[in-house]
Amino acid sequence: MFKITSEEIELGDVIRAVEAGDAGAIVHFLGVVRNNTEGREVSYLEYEAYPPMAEKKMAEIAEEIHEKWGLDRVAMIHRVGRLEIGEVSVAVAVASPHRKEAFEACHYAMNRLKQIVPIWKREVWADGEEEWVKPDPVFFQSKA
Amino acid sequence: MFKITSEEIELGDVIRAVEAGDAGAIVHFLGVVRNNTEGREVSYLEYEAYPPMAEKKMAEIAEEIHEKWGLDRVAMIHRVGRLEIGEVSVAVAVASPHRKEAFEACHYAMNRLKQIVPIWKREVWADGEEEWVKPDPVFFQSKA
Amino acid sequence: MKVKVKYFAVLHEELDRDEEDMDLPEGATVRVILDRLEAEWPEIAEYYDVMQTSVNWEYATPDSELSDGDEVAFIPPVTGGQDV
Amino acid sequence: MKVKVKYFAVLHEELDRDEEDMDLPEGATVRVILDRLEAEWPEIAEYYDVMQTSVNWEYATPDSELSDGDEVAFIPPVTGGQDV
Repeated sequence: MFKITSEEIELGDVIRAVEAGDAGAIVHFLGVVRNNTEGREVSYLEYEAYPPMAEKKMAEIAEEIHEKWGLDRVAMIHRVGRLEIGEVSVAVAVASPHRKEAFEACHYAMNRLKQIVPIWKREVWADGEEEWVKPDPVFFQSKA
Repeated sequence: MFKITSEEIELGDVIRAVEAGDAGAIVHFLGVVRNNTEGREVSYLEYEAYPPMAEKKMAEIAEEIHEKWGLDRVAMIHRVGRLEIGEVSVAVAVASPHRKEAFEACHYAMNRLKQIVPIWKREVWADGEEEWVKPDPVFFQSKA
Repeated sequence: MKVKVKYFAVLHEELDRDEEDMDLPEGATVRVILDRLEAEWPEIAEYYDVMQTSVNWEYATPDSELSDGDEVAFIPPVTGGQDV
Repeated sequence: MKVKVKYFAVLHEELDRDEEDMDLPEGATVRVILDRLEAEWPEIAEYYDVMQTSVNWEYATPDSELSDGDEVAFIPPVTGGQDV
């Protein structure tokens, strides 16, 4: 399952998508809206995505995981729209017969998701200001 | 929360215990009863624990995590008794402001849990045989 | 030929639209679109170093040649890798 | 003095009890208990290399000296590190 959604993410969403009889280990990552960014109080966040490309890139990350660890059970979901403090913005689950690979692959999935999946976050601070978050250096690329 | 339980482990159990306003990342591990061990079909598992010592050792692992990563939000729960295929035997969650530390600390918690927390697993195979699982080499220690 | 162009995040905001259809000469590259946008909103040039381009949901470059019916997107920096 | 002794997993099964109170001479070590168990069930010696001992919920050794009221446990190999 590779999904952009405007609905609330439930804890079981990605878990259910990766469960299987031979999966003894499931590593599940949840990104939660924090109450601050580098000490500045956050009021809420807004996420925007390019859904078809985002879901395609999520599926590509799963292919990378298949090539690196031989694992086939990967699920990713990212929410868009307005999210309040404490709400889940992203959930990733990887199931594996053994835990080491599940931890490595889930961490890899999150890193790649931040790098190549087109999703944007706007922070709205408690003082009323707002801005799109700063770039990941990986994205620096010249037009020329 | 550090707990040995005979009740079913719910997905939210350890997550709720680590949620906090400044925790942007939660890594959640689930150990699930597999349908086979090295290819041999499993019928069900039985877990036995030494609860007071197990809970004390879990708390010590959390202290180790505090020392290594400065993280305070760690929860662990392990179920005992008869578990069917697909049921959750163990759940660990670690929350952190950033994901890297949460992945590392949760993986560490699981490795340490397998090493020092007194919990035993008996495999009952589909062919009717049963046995206590083999030792982790870390435990080899002479009486003399 | 006609292509669909999509704008996200800061571009969506500054250009005040999230997508549009654009008529382009045959053989046009992504750069032709960027030049038009720069004529409308010169500050877009400040984003060139941190902005990605996609054609039909795949990362591309300003030199990528376009075909009729393509979907082009300009992708300003994605959520920072540091947080969460 | 009196100590409580607890048995788990294969020991629980082979000794057919999960705990018992044991009277020991003052200054006795864990080894005194192991010797008594070995007299009852000689095969326990095969587990010495893979078995841990605890006193009052803390890992100990056969040489650990015991006090009245201590809780001693014999901890056969814990769930393998490989699976899950």
